[in-house]
Amino acid sequence: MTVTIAHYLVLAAILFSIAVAGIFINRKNMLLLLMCIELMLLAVNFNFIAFSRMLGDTLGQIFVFFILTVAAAEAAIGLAILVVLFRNRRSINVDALDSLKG
Amino acid sequence: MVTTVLFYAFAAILLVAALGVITARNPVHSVLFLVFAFLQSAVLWLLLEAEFLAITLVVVYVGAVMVLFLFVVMMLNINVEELRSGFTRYLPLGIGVALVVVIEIANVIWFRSEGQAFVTPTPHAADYSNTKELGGVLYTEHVFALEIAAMLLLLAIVAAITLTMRTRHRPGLKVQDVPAQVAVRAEDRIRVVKVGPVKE
Amino acid sequence: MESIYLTIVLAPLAAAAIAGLLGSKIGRAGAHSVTILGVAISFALSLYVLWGLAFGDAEPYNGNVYEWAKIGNVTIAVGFLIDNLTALMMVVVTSVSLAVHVYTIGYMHDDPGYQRFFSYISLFTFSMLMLVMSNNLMQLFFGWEAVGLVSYLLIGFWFKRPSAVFANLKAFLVNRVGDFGFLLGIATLLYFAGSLDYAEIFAQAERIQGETINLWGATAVSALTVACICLFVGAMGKSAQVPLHVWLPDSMEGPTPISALIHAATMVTAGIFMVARMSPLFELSEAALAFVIVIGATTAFFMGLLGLVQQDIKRVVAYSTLSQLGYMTVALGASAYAASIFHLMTHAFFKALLFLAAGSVIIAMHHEQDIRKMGGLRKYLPITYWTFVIGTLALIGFPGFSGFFSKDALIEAVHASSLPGSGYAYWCVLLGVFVTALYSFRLLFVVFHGEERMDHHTKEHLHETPAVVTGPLIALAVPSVIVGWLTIEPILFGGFFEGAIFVRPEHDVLGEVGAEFHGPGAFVAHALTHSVTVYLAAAGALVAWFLYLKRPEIPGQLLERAGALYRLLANKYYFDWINENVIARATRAVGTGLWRVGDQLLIDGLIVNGSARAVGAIASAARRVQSGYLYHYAFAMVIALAALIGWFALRG
Amino acid sequence: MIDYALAAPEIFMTAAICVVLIVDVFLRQEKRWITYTLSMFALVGAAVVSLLFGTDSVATTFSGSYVADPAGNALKLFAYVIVALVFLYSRDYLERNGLYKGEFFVLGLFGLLGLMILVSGNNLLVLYLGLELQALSLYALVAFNRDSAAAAESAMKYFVLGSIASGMLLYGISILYGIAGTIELGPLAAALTEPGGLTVPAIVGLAFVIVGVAFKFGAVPFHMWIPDVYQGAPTPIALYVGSAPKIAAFALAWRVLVEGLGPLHVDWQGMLVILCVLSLVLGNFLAIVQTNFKRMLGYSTISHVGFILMGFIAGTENGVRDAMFYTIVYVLMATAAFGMIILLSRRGFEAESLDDFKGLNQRSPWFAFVMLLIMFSMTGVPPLVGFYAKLVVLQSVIEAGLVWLAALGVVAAVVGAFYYLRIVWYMYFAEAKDSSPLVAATDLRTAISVNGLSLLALGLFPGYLLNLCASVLG
Repeated sequence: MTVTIAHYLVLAAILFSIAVAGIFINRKNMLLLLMCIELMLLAVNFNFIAFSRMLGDTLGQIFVFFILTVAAAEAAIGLAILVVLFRNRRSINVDALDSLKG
Repeated sequence: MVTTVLFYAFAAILLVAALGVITARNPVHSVLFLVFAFLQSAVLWLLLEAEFLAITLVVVYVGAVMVLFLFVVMMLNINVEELRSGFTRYLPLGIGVALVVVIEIANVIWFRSEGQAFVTPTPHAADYSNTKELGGVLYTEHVFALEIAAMLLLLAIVAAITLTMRTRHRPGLKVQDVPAQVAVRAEDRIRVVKVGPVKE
Repeated sequence: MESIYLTIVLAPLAAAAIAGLLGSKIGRAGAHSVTILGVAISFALSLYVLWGLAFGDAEPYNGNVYEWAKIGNVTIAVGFLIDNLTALMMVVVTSVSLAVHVYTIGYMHDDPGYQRFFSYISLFTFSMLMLVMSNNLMQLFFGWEAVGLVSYLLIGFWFKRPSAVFANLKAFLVNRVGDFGFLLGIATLLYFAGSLDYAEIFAQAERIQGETINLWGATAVSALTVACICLFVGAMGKSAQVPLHVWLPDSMEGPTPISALIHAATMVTAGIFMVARMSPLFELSEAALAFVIVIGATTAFFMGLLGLVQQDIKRVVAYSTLSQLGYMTVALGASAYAASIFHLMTHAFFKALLFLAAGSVIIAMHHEQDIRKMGGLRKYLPITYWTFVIGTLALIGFPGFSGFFSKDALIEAVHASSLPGSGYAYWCVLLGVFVTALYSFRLLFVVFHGEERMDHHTKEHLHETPAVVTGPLIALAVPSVIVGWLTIEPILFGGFFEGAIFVRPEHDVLGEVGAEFHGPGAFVAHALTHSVTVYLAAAGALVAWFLYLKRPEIPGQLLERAGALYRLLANKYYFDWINENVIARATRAVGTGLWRVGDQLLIDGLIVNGSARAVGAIASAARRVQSGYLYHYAFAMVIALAALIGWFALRG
Repeated sequence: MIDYALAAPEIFMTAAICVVLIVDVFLRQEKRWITYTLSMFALVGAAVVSLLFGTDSVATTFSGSYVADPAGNALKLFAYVIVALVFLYSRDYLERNGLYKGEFFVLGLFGLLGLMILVSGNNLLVLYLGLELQALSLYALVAFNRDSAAAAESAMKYFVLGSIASGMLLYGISILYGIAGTIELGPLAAALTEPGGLTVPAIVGLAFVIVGVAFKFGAVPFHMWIPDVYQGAPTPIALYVGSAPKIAAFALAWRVLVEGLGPLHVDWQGMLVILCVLSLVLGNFLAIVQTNFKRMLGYSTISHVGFILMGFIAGTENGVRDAMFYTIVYVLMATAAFGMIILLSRRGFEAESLDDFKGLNQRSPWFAFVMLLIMFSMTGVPPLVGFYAKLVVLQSVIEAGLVWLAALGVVAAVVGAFYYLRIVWYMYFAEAKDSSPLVAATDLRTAISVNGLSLLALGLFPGYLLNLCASVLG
């Protein structure tokens, strides 16, 4: 049994779901949310690279190249916001983040 | 056959690592699991003949972004005890929803796509250079996107500095005054003193 | 001519803008001068327009002034349709408005919101003119909403009173119900006629009658009937017909000039005007006419009954307004549109007069409105008293007064009608005459005659109100007396509304009445010899005299014999108690029962408060979803995604 | 051959951002007005460039990744005006609250650049990058007041949810790429007309893309960030978040759904109907129970988004035009409404509670009147332009045969009347909590007045704007 593109796609789907699940089973650590987002983008990258291989063109890989760039920028800003939040609240507990609601 | 074994092996490790990310109690462990997941991915990408990206992932991601994560984890020095506990109560719900999404997508990929849709083409020849090909289109076809990416990185720099650089300090503390620094002129720094002849 | 019409509309608007936005700069005198000037210009020009149409050789005008928008092939425009009907309404609106403007100088003298008030009533005049002068449904709707808005603003004018706040909310909500029907009616017409323009819709009326709409499965109903009933639901809201009348009595929380202008003379007649304007449509649907006549008759009689139990001077007049609006509606339903408009006109004058006179009493009594604390005011307020008497006589239909002509012609017309429901309507309006006289004279006697029941302090300061107050009273008293005599012949029987109002020959009840008409003098004589209405009114007045002046001790004796049930009522004051025993118990049960069950329980409780509570319940449930927790937010997104995929990708 | 002239506005804006950024470094706090003026000049300059280089026809460049068309040009010009208004309204407030920093303007211009790229993007990669450029600058802006815990909280929520949404959008894009083999909009539509038996995966991809679009709009159930961000962020930033990005959301939906995924119209119509209904219902009901004006505006946005979606649901040429019209009108109204909050705020005091509008008529009849215009326009009272906007979108769904949706829209508008008119009621019928006169700079007063009156003017002459929308969409 050979490995097809479909295998990679399912792998990416599982990875994506793990990332999504990670976001809402974790109720304490804000940092973990940022990591889950990284994981989610990794799943997307898998999709692109697999399709790129399937179609035999470089477009998908170029896309991944840019996603990596964006993800880095996103991580920088996300961590900066996290630092601001920590300075204001002395905590990065997700459960404590509920002053705005209703 | 070798690739099949490699795929399953690395895919399994990747998933374990990913699960490790979301279940580890200690944030440092989570980051390390994430690094591990990225390394597995890099190998799998090699199997997909995306060599350049595989290397980039290791060099840029693991080398820079993950270090940034680790840096923040260490800097905030969060009490691990406080973050303990909590998620097991919601685990069934999380697994349930994640399973629904996986089943939906997998169902589409396996059964709703007329079987042979997602085929794997023949491998490239040995002299194929992934880097060369990417480089060829990156600066021609996708130059507009590349320029936007440049602006994005500039934005990230500006934003990160805006949000985290503190300018207010305790009185008496020596701080940098950027406008004063950049507006400085030579005469502020150097005083030309006329020195008379030295008496012997 | 177009520029004249535009001036008529825009003069009050400009005045309202100046008084409202620059109020603090131009001061009190500036505010009332500019608004009075604006309305006076409109009034003079309206008279000129009416004169030209009635006596000159001016032709009716129908044209668009500005094309606002075009959607598909439907044009939304600002345009004027000026014919005799419109011109008459314009004169009524501007003349009453002018009188109210002058009167307000006195009534609102000490109020801190002086400029704001003038701005509002001028804005109201503008909106009302837009409504009556429109040549299309969209502009009509705009005017309709605008007058509603100003009414809403004015009912709550004294917003520091919680009751005023409640009243304006109630008015707003009840009118929304009516407006929803109105909008549905407009939409139905737009759908079937493909146009909003009156002329174009009327041209297709016959065809629309043939179209059907399926309601409740297979029951096909004529589209025209549906449209007409929907439009009339709108009229029921605005013209306060049962069961959408509940806001009007409460609207008396607004300042009295507003009660006179908006809630008696003009805005509440917008519904009547609209139905008359739509006569080419209503004429083709007997079902709609029957609906109109039954609603009108119910309002006319039963709302009059409620007037008997009220203790607030303005509320008595308000219930009388409801009853009179019912009369107008009955006439509409009987196809006697001209009689309805005629009554609308005379009523505008004498009801404005009654309200302003009541306001004069309220000023003199230092803003006391409870009639149990009045009495014997005749000698302190002679001008107010005599104008009030004139208004009352006009209201009950004393022979020769304006109300007599309009009401008698109206009752005759209903009598002549053979539409379904007209028999019921005839009895309602006939008995209504007795009730009207009874509550009118009760009010007159209790307020102006008999024992003086006010406290010492008030009594010492009692004196006639200033000229700005009594002036408008006298000005309105004149038309209240003579306008009927002068205009009955041309308006009802002279084909004044020819071309503006359409009546099918088989519905032409006024034609039948007109066959026996030989001048106003003969009309009076005929009524005295051939009709019971005058005697019914006289009987009502006599009963009132007997109970409230001649033998005011009767209630005390009756009280002793009454059971435990009525002792509670005795705690209030004895007027309620007399009403209880003089008017049969059943009547009272119907009267207050209607008020209690219909108004308070059903409409206030269930519809108004009930829907508000339902909204609150849904909202607070939805609020819990917005918990503030990030993982809930993310969870909602993922669930929605899974649902979208599941529903759209996997169901096939 | 790359035709740089077509992308002149973006090139100009990029250069302008760099200039503003560098000049700002040399300025002391008291000279900050230079940054403000320069930013304004950048906007004026961009407008001039857009007008000079604007085309009447559709042309692509950068190997098909950039498209210049009249509609894009019009949206950009409108965005300049809105961002200029945002800067103008904000200056006073920022100065008063110690937030007057060059970064505000730089980040604002970055967001605008993202919007411009998004408007002109012709392939999914450029659209994604434009979206991220704008989103990242917005995240940073929301957290801009570093000493506010609420701002940091809302920024964090916005960031996490936004990243999830963009991750989902990307996942969808990857599937579409895999099926069609292209990411350019035109060829994508062509490929999807005959997806070679991959219709079902295409719909899965579409569902993911819809999440991204709906999040950008703030349609239920992807709306959760809106009220929290509107409430938590400083008012000028809530103003920014609540205005210009709606243009971006419209552009994203228009480019991706209409131009790129047109062949899947039936499916995205169905999905949008669900989002539309939920937005109308939930947005309105939740707005009623709010006491914070900014939060209420957040929910009201959600219900307006329901109306914008109606235009897309119709899917016809007129439908897109109506959605564009509604978007423009809504952005004007939202800008004015937030401007009023800034006008009422003072040093250290945010006039964000509904109570702060009590008795406004006594304090300033003119601004009470302006606010009345804004609220009436949002309610949809004729002859204000908000009424007309509702009318055209309702018309377009009726034409699409969805009469029940139009009826729901009408009911939603009636429910909406409750909370908008409550403000009017407070202004005119309630006792002022503090009766101090309004203190605000003349330019702020003038701009808000013009902004408010424009709603009336556009309402009296709606044909011009509507025809403009129709003609630029071609």
